[in-house]
Amino acid sequence: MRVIKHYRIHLGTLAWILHRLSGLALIFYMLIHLWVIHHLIVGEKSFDGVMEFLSTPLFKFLEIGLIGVIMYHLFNGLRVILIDMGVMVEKQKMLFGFTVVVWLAAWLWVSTVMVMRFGGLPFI
Amino acid sequence: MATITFKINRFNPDDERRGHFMQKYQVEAKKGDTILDCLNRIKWKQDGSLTFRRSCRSGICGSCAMTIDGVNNLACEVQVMALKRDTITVEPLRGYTVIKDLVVSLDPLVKGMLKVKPYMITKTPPPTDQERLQSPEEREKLDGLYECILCGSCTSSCPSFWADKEYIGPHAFLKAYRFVADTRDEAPREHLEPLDDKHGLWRCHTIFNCVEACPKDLNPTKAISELKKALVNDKF
Amino acid sequence: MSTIDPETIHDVEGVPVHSVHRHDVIIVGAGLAGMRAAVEASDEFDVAVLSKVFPTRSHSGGAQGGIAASLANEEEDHWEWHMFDTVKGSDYLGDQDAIEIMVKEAPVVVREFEHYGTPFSRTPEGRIAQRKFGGHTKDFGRGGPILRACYAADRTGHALLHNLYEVCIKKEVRFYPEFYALSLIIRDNVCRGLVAWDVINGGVHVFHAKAVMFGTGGYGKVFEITSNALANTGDGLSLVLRAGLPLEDMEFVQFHPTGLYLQGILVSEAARGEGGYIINDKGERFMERYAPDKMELAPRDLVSRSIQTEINEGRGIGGEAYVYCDLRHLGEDAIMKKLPQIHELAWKFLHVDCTKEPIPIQPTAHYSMGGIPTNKDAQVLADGKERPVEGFYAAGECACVSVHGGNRLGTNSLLEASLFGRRAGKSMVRFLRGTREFPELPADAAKLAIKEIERFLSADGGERVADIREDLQGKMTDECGIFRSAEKLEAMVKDLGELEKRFEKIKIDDRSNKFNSDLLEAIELGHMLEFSELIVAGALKREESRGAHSRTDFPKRDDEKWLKHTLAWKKGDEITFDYKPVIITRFQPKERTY
Amino acid sequence: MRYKETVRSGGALLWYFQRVSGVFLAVVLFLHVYIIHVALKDELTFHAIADRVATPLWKVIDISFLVVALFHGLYGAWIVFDDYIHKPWMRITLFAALSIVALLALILGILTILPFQVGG
Repeated sequence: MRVIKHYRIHLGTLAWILHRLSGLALIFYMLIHLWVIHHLIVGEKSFDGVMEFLSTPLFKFLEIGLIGVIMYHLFNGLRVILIDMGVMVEKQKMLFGFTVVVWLAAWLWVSTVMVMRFGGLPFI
Repeated sequence: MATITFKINRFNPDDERRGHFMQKYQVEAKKGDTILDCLNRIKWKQDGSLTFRRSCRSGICGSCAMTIDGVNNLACEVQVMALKRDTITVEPLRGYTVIKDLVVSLDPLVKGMLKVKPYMITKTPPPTDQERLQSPEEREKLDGLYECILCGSCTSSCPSFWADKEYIGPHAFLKAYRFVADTRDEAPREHLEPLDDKHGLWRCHTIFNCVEACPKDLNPTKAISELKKALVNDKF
Repeated sequence: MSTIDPETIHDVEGVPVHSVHRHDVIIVGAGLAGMRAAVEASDEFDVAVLSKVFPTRSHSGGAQGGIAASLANEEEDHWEWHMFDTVKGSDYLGDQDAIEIMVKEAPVVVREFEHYGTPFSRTPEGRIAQRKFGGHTKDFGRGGPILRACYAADRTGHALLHNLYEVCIKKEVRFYPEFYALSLIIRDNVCRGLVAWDVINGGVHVFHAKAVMFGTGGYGKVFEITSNALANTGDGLSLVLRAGLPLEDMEFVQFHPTGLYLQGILVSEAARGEGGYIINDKGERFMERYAPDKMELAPRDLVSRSIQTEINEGRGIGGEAYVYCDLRHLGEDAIMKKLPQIHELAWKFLHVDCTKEPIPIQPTAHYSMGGIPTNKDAQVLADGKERPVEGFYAAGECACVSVHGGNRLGTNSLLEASLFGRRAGKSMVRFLRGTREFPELPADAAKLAIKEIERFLSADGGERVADIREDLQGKMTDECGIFRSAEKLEAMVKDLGELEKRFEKIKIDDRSNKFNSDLLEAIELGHMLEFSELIVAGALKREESRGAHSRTDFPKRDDEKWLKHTLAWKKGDEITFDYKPVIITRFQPKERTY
Repeated sequence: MRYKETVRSGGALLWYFQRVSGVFLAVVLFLHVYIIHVALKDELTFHAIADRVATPLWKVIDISFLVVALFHGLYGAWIVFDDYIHKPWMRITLFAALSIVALLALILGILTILPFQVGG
């Protein structure tokens, strides 16, 4: 028996799905990050070795993506908090648009700074 | 006049083996026709077995809520021409058990509502031969809350409800806040406390589907954020 | 509670024991009358409410403008004034003893609603706000329109209905939503319960009760253009008729002046109460020719006839069958604040923005004054006059007390439904306090109902139910509508005979038990054909024009011959008539001008 | 009485803390990134980091960052699972798994931060 599963994806649904996915992705990142910096206690050589490995262009590229994900989760999270506080509940679409603009602007700015100043350095 | 194809979800409980399937009907629609007018025309002229709920056809009884082109709405309130489509898909409300064709079981709707004590609770007796006083400003707080017609569109559009069938649901939250916000209600906590539940308020992820679906343009999410604030304040 | 011990009950032939339910009180209809009665009786007794739709889908919720009560919150008012207006509005056909009870108790009922939590609009002092409504005046008609209609924006019916549902939940009233009443069990003048069809699952159920109450609503659906819901097929009336009881004043059907063009959906009288104009093709406020004093706020029957006359004489907009209701001069703010629902309806159903354009309207069948004859305690009268049926009650639009007589005033309907619902509740409580035993349930109680269901489920003729219904509605509108004449009505009698013959040969497409709305529509059509005969026959007999009943061949009111209520029975194909006098206490009949 | 009500809570405080911790993380994350990538001029060497982590203030900040981030993340994950996983045994398994991951990550993190001493 087929169950009715169709429903149009509104902006709010999209924001929510992305929030969940970015959140789950960030948990993985956090665990990996912890594993990476735990090399600090293994010793200086070990840590600097890992850092060198992570300085390859591939990781620089991934890092820019990572910043996007973090910032989405951060700004959308702030949007949700605002709504929970009752701010702009009646203008949620406008608030969503606002959030997207801020998110993209911040992402672009940080990425540009990273690329310009340091040629993109790893902090994994 | 235009010929519109309706793709309608059919389900006959006496023929479970066949299950759900989409059936196509052609209807001649003119300007001013609503989806309900077209469904009636199909039922009355083409196929009497097509089953859906309907009553007032003026958007106040809440019978004919269904999923029209992927969005919940009242069939009697949607102008066919306004959709600007040759083919219109009509399905029963998502998330509820389908009884037949476009008719769903409203049990979860009632169950959710019953949880929030959906009636005014007073402790002091009302004045005799007089109404309780309530200023126009106090009364204005109920605007956007008491107009709910219990059509079920909001809860059926909510991903939290799709995931958890015991979720109390936005319609019940709106109802709860209608009493919490009423200056005459003397026990707001009795409406609030049932919301602090595993299947309660905290499952709302501010997705806004309920707001988009509400045919009466009410805003359950706003009520929910007020309720969340009230509950958290209550804990400190 | 609901399912009873098989030991204690006789078997009812053809109905499984688990489908026999026993409650002290069974109420059919979950509108204002039914639920108000349930609220009243449920403190002491086990009450169950049956409804063919989910309770809050009842058509009481469609009422918009208000509920009348001489609260005098906004300006001086007295129940005597309200009484005068109601009597005059009824064209002196209303029973004045009943009207007096209604207008006296009105403030109590309205305040009770407030105490239950109805979100009434408020005056600056915090009291229940009131507005003007057609036919309600100051000082026995000598003053201008009065602020008497208590309202919750323009959703008064909705607010009251949902509020009553909430109170019923609080009082743990048992609901049987989507159960469709099939027949009454009345033997030896004692009502013993009823038989109903479980719409969702299919199956005949027997409800065994000490008291049964009908709040089944009106019969506007026999007309083509109507403000009534699709569910308002007057089922309760023909169930009563089939039980061998009479119906009263069936020929009186109110046409509301302002229905949305073609849809018939109601544009509340509040639109005019707040100052809206009605204008014809020439841009005239033509009501000044028909009711120079009250203008648009004259009673409904008069305004409807005026509009219909304009349309018949070719002054409809562009010659079409509609005129305009113009709100634009009220200003956007006032419209959005006081009449938001009218704005919404006009927009959603006609795509008209009433802040910028006038709304196309035409008269629409709205309210049935006639119905089941009851006394002031809502007891159904076996002979239509005095002798009550033991344990059988009715209130609301399905009943005829008669407080509306030949024409109902706006906002008196919500009042009548809730007030006589409340009285029915109280009177059932009195009755039940003295009654310990359930009346005996006959073994063949469900026989007729089962036969009816079987007949329709196996119907395989060639006629579509919807075709017959459409013809009935069209003909009733043309031949038994706002303007009637012997010629038209006689044609209608013939048409009805033909429609009934066609009804013998119907087919239905859906043969399943579960949620079979095809079956229900067939049963409903049977009811409609049955009581339509009484409307037409009563209208043909009544050779005068009174209230909503307007005969072009007898344009004057005739108090000599017709100041009396029609009672009609149906035995086989025969319709028998009887009449009973109108009760006149305070106000002697006068000419009715506005 | 109040105590009892708090215990009965169906998630009000957890929900609230998820918001507060979110804001906290936003602030600390900014600090974290600023210090490491701007103030330290991205000389991400062992010594640079070791010097910073050795000060007690940074120890407190980093450990609270760790604790709050783990809570926020793993409770967030639990909210997601809570929506879709209804079989009791799967819920218990997932909850246990999340708890173990949280505990291990916490130990690993604290072990990473704690050993550094000023001048060490």
